[in-house]
Amino acid sequence: MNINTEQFNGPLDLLVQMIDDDKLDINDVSLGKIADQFVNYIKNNPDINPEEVADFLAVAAKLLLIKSKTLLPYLIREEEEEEIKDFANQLKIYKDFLEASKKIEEILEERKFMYAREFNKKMLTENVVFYPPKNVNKTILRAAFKEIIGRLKIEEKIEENNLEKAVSIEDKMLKIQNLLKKINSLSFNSLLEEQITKIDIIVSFLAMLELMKQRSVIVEQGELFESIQIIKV
Amino acid sequence: MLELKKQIESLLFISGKPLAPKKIAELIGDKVNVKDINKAIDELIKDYDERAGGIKIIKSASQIQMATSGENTEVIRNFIKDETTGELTKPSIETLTIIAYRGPIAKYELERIRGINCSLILRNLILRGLAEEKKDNKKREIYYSVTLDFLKYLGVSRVEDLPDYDRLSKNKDIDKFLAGEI
Amino acid sequence: MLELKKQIESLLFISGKPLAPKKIAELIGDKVNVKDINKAIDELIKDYDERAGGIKIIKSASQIQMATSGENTEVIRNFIKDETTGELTKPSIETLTIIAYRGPIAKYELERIRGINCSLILRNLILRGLAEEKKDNKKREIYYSVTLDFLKYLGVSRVEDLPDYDRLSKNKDIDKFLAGEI
Repeated sequence: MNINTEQFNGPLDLLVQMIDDDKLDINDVSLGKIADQFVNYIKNNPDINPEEVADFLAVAAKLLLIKSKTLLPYLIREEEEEEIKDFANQLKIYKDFLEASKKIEEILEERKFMYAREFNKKMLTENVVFYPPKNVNKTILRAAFKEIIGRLKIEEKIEENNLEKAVSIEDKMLKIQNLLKKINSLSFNSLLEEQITKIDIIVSFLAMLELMKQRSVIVEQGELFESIQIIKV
Repeated sequence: MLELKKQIESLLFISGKPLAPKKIAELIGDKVNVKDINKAIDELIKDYDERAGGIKIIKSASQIQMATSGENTEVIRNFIKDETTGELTKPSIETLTIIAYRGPIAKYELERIRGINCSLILRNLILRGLAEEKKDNKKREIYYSVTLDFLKYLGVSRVEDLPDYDRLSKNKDIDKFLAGEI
Repeated sequence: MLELKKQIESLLFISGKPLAPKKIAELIGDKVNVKDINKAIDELIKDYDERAGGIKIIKSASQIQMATSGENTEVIRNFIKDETTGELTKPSIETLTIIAYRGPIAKYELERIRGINCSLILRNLILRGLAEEKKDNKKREIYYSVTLDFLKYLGVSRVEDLPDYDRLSKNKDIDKFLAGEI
């Protein structure tokens, strides 16, 4: 598998490429098959844009759900069945637009630009004109400028918050391993941050799966929907 | 030619800039209503398409403008010394494609199709004047459309002239999907 | 329509000012001669006369030009009046403010601060005589400043006399923002 981050654009694009490369159709079975490949890709590409990590993880979670359906069909509830159908559908629609965007790209490459006339003051007025607006004075200008500065500061804060939210699978794995140095087992819920987000749950889950695969931990769950215990090997 | 069409043609020529049908109605005055203006605009666009000359009238969701046809790009480029390459990144083209075929489209709908957060890219496209936003006060939602500048890059008078437009824009499966019914 | 006629039509529209047939021949290139150009021009003039629309092509002894037909002068007057008089919208005031406190400022800087394409606002501010553009040939960039007329109208003789000029114009947040650090 040889996909370069420059060559795709978001998780669905990556997924469509993987499906195309493996010459699969878009359906449950092929999506389940591709789940591991997709998760591996996220893990091995720490340079995925931090703002997009959440979207990649959401897709990974859906693929894992689909995979678990192919393995353990009786565990899948009706809503999840819907979610899977919805996702395959989304992917097909996305693919339609991806194909349309390739045609648009070709049209752009033909460079058949149209041009409007550039602004030409002389065409509209022959004389030198000055038409001051009644609703502007020094005080208003100062107030407007202050408002603009204030707005820039707010934007700065929002962008900082976005970055804070991005948590990586690697960090979560490390957190689990560190905790297990002190104790022999811990509950899955204790991994989650104070403010539980969907992304945090997905990342923690993927980190746990990865450690299972590396045989660093085993995982126990009494019954469906009961708390999951992570145990040091 | 009808008086109304003549007046619109004059305005488009002299202003050189995009004009909204409502603005045109105001400028013509005489109790003319926007519906008549829109009808006259559509006829004008048809006239220009049939003539297939060196000038076209292009139309976006909100405005119309007069521009040179896409066939004479080289001559005009030399004349105005334009060096635009019109190069856009893949994510920009993908986003603009969806907005062109499905506009006016809400951000959440766009994100449903692309499966990715689109705030940043939308901000960038608006900054570059390739997409525009319009607030729908009833639905309390912002809707995005492509601009005249993007159509000029494509050399297309309106989105309806894009390949496969009908199939992608009036698709019941996509409608249902975006409405969350699937 | 003949290729040559189309090209001439595009050029007349885009230039908006009179062009000599010889100049047109140069712009089109391709070994086209002035005689062919003149013939195509005559045909174009005939087409436009027959359409009797809102645009016509006028020919003087040495040059030709595209212009609005004489009947619509009132609509054109309304347009110019609408563009030049009346109050400024909030986006226009913001743009003018940034030019006043941060000028001379390049268009891309202005657009980054405002987060929106400013072409149309800028041309309106220039048309009203409130702002002016100056080309920096070294940087190949156009810079915008407020006009002396506008400063006088505000009651100051230079931008430095605007209220809080030092503190506001040298605001670090804006510098950081423009440097891409935010």
